[in-house]
Amino acid sequence: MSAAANVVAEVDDLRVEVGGRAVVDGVSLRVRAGAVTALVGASGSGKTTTGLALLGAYPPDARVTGTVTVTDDLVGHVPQHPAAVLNPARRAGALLADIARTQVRHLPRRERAEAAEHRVTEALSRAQLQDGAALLRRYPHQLSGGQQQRVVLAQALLLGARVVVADEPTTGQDALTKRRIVAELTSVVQQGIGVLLLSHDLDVVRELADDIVVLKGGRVVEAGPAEQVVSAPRHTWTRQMFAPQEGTRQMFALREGAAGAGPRVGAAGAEPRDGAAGAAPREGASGAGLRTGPVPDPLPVLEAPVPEVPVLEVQDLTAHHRGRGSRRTVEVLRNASLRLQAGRRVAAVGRSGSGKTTLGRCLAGLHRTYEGEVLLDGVPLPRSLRDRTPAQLAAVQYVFQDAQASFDEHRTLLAQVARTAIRLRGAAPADAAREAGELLAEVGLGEQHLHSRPGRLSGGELQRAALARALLARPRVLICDEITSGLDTVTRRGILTTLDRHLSEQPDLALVWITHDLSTVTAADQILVLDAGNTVEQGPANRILTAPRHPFSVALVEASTGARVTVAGA
Amino acid sequence: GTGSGSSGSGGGSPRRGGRLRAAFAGGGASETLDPHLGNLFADAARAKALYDKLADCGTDMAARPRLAAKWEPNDTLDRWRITLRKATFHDGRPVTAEDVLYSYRRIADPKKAYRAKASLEPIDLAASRAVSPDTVEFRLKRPTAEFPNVLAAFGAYIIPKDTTTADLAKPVGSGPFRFVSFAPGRSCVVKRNDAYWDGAPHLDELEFVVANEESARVNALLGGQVEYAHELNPTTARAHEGKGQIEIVRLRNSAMQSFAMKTDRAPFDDPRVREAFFLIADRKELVDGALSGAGEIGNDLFGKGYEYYAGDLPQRHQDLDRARHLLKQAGAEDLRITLDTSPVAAGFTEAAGIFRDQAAKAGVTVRVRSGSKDSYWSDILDGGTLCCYRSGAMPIESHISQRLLSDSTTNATKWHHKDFDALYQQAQSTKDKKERAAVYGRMQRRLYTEGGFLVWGFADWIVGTSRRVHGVAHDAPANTLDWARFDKVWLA
Amino acid sequence: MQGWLTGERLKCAVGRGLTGERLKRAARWPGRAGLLIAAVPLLLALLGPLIAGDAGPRTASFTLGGGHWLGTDFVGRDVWRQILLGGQSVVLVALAATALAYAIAVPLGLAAALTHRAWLEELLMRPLDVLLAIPSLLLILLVAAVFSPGAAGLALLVALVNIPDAARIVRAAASEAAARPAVEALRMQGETWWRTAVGYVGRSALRTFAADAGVRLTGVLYLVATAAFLGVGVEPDAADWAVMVDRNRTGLFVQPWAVVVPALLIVALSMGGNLFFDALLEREDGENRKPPRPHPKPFRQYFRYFRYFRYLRYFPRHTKEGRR
Amino acid sequence: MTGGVVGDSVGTAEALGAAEVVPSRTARARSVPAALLRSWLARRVLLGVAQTAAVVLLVFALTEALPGDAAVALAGDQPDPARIAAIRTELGLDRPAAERFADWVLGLLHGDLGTSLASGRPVATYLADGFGPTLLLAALTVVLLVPAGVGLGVLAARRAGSLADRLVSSATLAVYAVPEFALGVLLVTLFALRLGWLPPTAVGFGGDLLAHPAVLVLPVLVLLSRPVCSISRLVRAGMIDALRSPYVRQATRYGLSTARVRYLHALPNALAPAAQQLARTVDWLLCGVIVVEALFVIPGLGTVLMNAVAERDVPVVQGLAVVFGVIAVVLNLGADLVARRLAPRAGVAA
Ligand SMILES: Nc1ncnc2c1ncn2[C@@H]1O[C@H](COP(=O)(O)OP(=O)(O)OP(=O)(O)O)[C@@H](O)[C@H]1O
Ligand SMILES: Nc1ncnc2c1ncn2[C@@H]1O[C@H](COP(=O)(O)OP(=O)(O)OP(=O)(O)O)[C@@H](O)[C@H]1O
Ligand SMILES: [Mg+2]
Ligand SMILES: [Mg+2]
Repeated sequence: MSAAANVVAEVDDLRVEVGGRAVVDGVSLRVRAGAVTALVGASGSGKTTTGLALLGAYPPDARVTGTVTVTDDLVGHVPQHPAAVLNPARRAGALLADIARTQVRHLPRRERAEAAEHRVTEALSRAQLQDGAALLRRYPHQLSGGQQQRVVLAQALLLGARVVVADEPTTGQDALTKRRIVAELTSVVQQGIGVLLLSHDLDVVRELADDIVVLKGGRVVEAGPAEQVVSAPRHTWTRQMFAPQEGTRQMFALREGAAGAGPRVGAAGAEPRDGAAGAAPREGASGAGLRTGPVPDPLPVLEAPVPEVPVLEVQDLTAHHRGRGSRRTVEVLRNASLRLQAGRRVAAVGRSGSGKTTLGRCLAGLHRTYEGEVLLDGVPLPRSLRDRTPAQLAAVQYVFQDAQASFDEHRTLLAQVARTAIRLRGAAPADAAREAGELLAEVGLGEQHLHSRPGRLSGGELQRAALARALLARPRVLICDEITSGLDTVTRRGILTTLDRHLSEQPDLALVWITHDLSTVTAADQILVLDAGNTVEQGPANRILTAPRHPFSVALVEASTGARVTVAGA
Repeated sequence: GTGSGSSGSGGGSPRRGGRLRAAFAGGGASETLDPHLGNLFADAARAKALYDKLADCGTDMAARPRLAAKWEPNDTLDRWRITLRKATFHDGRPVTAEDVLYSYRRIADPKKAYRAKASLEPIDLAASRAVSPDTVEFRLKRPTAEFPNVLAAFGAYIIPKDTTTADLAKPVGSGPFRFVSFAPGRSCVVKRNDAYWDGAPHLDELEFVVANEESARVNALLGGQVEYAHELNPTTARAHEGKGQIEIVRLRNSAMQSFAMKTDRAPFDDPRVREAFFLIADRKELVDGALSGAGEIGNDLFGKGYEYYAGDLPQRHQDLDRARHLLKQAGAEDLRITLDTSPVAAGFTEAAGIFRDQAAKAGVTVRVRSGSKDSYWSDILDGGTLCCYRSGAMPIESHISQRLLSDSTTNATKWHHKDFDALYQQAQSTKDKKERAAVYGRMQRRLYTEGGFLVWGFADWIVGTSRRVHGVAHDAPANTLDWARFDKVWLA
Repeated sequence: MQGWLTGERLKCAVGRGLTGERLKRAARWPGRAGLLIAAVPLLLALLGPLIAGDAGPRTASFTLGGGHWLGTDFVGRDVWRQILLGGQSVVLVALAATALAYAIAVPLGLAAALTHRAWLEELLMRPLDVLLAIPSLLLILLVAAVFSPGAAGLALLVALVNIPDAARIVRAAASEAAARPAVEALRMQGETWWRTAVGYVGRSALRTFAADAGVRLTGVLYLVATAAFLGVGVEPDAADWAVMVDRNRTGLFVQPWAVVVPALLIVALSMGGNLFFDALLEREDGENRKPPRPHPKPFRQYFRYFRYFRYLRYFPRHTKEGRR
Repeated sequence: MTGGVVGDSVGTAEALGAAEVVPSRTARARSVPAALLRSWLARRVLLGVAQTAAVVLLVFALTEALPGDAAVALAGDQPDPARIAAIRTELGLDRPAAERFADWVLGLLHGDLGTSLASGRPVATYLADGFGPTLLLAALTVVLLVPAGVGLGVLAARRAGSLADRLVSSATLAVYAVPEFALGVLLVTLFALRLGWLPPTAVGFGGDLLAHPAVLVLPVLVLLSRPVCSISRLVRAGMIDALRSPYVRQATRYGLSTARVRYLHALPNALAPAAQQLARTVDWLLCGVIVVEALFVIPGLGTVLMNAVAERDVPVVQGLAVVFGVIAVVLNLGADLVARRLAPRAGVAA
């Protein structure tokens, strides 16, 4: 087999120009059967645009030149925002079932239903949706972000297309699931399918990619076999991107980023304490309070008395989903408790679907059906954000996991972001716009983005805009739900720096950090490990990351660091 | 183009057989076959097919004997002896004097409100009696020269003795057709009564179907679904007249069209204002506009062409100058007045609009107020000052007695004049027809000069028939004997 | 792998750039056409009264000729003059009534869609359902009998009759958008109810609102005419296109112009207006339009359609035609 | 680099002593929506009873408020006050309205709808006679309307802004803007009188329309003329957005048949407003197609209502109000169910 005969998709000198700006400029790449071509690059560098070209989709009003060739009319696609391709009016499994139907037409009519169901089940398990069949009967909005992503992945796997464009297929997954997905993708590729992988997750890229194409500002800066690009990057940008992870594996990215940022650097202030180990508190920081749910936990539950009133306190939060007018419920979060002092950061980690988003939404007033209390400065917060005063709204801000869906598609970015300052802080429109512009610039959104509508921004750009929108409220509690999932390492570092700066400039800002990326949680004061709605472990970051006790935490940390961890206290 | 034509009575010799379907506007699901309850033309036509009255109105509104073979008054005109002709009900029983008295007593039942009750008011039914099986003697409460009009009253049908209301669901009458079936608001089927005293009908069967919408009746007629369509619009008539598809029959002088002024209240309590209004009306414009030309202009008197009509009075014309002058005299310049109208009858709203514009030229501001059609007649009886008014064909005497006497029940012009009442009594006590005619003439002259009815026209009643239909009378105003008389009709 | 061969053969350049201007141009003509179509009735409505002149004498109803180039109407007036006079009330009353209905129905429907309190929604919507169950004719009859409303009263009444209907459609169209995360984000920003409801949710359902309002406007026209006949609002012989259509219909076969011309004007108004707004909305969200050029698909895709031949030929069910 | 690395050491639910968590959650997840729906339904049904009562009360009040009563209407153009008084006494109209209403309600509780003032026949026979033709017409119309309206809407939306779209939109709008009456007359003139293909009216066929299907063609066409436009316009509006949505593009991309994509994946997102409109249309079809009934002489409920109102036949009007109230409640409930089903996220917002 010659190299050419292997090619299942080819992009040659693609140039996509929108409004006079070349979003993609002369990109060429090939996807070979049985191989993975990874397209990496900074957020906004044109990855998604290139990937979509393989599907024959271009931005509206775009001027397109170049050649795109695909050998098959079917191309699997795992988009960056999986929620967008799930039909809100149909159950999550609708498209899956239909795809399976088209594949069993050759069978006798009687056998079709069973065969189709079998195919769907298989695709689900390959996409790591264990509880698949039940999840498929739900509507998309009843799935967690990671579950949505896996449903879409299952579609692509079921389709059996010879070309698959996977745009950040693992961002919403926890380390454990991610590993399995990666393994699954490997086996898929081995069956002779060509995958175009667009990802920021360099671990995944490293593991999967046969070829790597590095984009910067819409241009290819480097391309070649994976080993070569990873081990001997020629372009500075590539080096920058791949370099820091070597050795540290990104574990202390936040701390490193913060080190250069401001005086109130993480190491001292955010040094986690291990209550169980009885280490002396440093510089009087009492850290975040710690309580665990009813899950058996050998750890002592409470720390020494806390002098200051926590800015946010969650007591025995049990959240469930329900419809209108009924008492029947589905519990998705059980007895979660946490205390958050000003200036502290607490991270919530756990399996996809374990209730992290639900926790964040309960705090933010976006999820009302829970038992327990959420106190802001000791005062209970109204359950629904509709009942919160502007001050309360401003105090607790939430950055949505699905940034794209959280923007009004009809208004420009700046106009939307600036409203936060106007409404919640009473800023004059002009001041608000200026401030919003500055903040957006700080997170890396330039003039050309400010006056665009959300549909014209890349996934990472939207995530950053969503962060800016929340920050503009000058919140006291900022809940960030996977806000770095769509960012390349460099941009991510920049964002963490920005956050750090805000934390230092606003001493009363506390952070709830929901993530799958354990490398970003090292600077947290406290980590909450969730599994299937239970808090299985809760404690200082350092301790949990280095000496997790619960088997689940152990597995999680192992999966994300790739190293075995000794189980403390076990 | 009426009168002559193939569908006239002269259309060859009658042929026996066939089934004729006749479309009428009906009363919907509430229709009944009780002949004494009927209000609508459909009711009247059905009742006429199944039953007989003692007398009925001729084309000139003079009473013609029907079940009554003859009538004879005493000298004082307050006791009338009626001799019945030999006729049988559909079940074979003869029509007797007892049946007549039973029917009239039923109509006059004080606890009920049958339509002809008011018309039978002159009869003292307690004192009236059956002289013999075929002779009835009616005692009247006062002299009534025009008593045969009473016998011809709308709804005064003769039913067999002891008929209960429940029995009326399966009617037994003496009419030209026997009952077959009835579905309220939809259809009623009757078949030939071979034993009919006036000669058996030519048709085998007759079906009355209900179609309230005029265009539906026309379409059914044009499409051959019915052979007779009652009550068509003048425009429809114009569209199809002489086109050869269907025959258009115009029943002249069927409906008096007028404005009724309440003479007992301002501004119409001043005869000069009434006269001014007579002079404001451009009758030709009203007939052309509101009746689409299908009618004749009126001369402020009821019953053009009927018996006793004062045809010698000069035709009134529009005279705005004089009208303005009269109004000024009466101190009614810049008069503002409300004209009540309603879609209750064809031409009402149109006439109101046209008259409003005519009055404006004389400096009178008319505001047209359109009222509910269901309660219109009762609303305008006492309320308002000026309203649209209409009347079907009836003898002039009936018009006067029902509408223009102090104790009339439907005195819409509030015409209360003792001397006028006296003239009426005088006419009723006058046995000699000529003398009586003279009295009617005096009464009508009075109404012409200062009455409350501004009679601007007489509308044609338009009937459409299939070209196969013959024997339809062309000159019988609606509600007269020959109108909707299906026993004389045949299909070619 | 033989796939590439196919790919090679069908290799096809995206080549020529397709720009937005061409799309805009394509979208422009129907918009213009819509405007042109609607312009005739609008101009007549606007300028008609100025050039109508004095009423001539009446002649017989439903006649042609005699100086009346569109004939006479049901009461013998000049049809052309009535048409000149008859647009204003149509446009004004119908527009006012529709606008009023929407002005009330939109906040109501949006409030019902946006609230999370079941009782509030029931409170807002269930009473309207009661109104819905009563035939509008009965309502109008009553008002005609009890009050004697003028044109303004009529607009109110007709709006009232339309509110429950419109509110339900607004609610149905908005309920999906009202539950989107974007609304949650707006609430999180402390955005005002109006901006959230009208600015976002309403904007998202704008196309549906426009479609409904456009059709409703025409319905309102004739409701006004029916009401006129029952004695509500305008006079039963008023110069009003819808009233003309209604009242002159008896003469349809004698003097068709008295019906046809006003009916055509109403058709033009409704059609033109709707087409114009269609085009406007089209242009408005030009950026959501389809991508400029579909991806050049391999020719093989058309083979798919061969499977339909199966049905013609009564092939056995299990012919080999699985996708792969 | 397979899943073996993390393999079995992951703390599964079992390991956490929460073995029941997963299965029980799913089991309940399935039953919860059904339970919710049931309670929502229960509430709506209860409210529906209240609404019907409100409709009846309101209609009673409205008919009472109308000028004139059955006696006046019966008296017609002979409004002799004495006669009207006599009729009033005979019909029992001289009793206070509240008393009459209470009597009627009492009867209703025993399943007795009362008797007509005008004819003395039971109201139930009025409803039964009128309902047959009405239901037949409505059913036929809806059966044709749904595919026609939806199909045209989808056709127009498919290439929004194209010639086909403009043609479909213009044609439906134009037909909509022609009054029903004129359209009916035109159709009758053309197809019945000129071409002679179809009977012009149903006169003489009584209630037995099904035996003469030809008479139903024109009425159904006229009945279709307006709703086709309103429904297709609403479907078009929703479909344009739905067809451009990423999820529909995904379905297309994944090789589903065009029809399946359009009707099963895009349409559900466009249907909620059209479903409301459809409910209104069915309501209209069942409660008052007066023009069509009159034009084609079909004695349905609309005619019964018109006559009953004209005759101020309060018991009949009230009987109809019960029917209309129930119809409206059921239809609204149906439309709301569809809307809930099509926008499942609605209602979970905080
Ligand atoms: N429809 C559009 N109109 C105008 N500009 C666009 C459009 N779509 C994307 N862009 C711009 O093109 C650039 C590349 O976008 P793209 O989505 O391809 O980036 P990306 O590499 O996928 O980024 P990310 O990693 O953040 O998802 C971005 O700067 C974005 O703002
Ligand atoms: N409306 C709903 N009804 C029923 N179950 C729901 C609903 N919404 C979410 N869930 C379930 O609740 C669980 C928790 O969801 P949540 O979004 O909090 O997960 P998560 O931890 O944020 O996951 P991810 O990392 O994938 O985003 C998931 O299993 C999800 O399927
Ligand atoms: Mg992207
Ligand atoms: Mg989540």
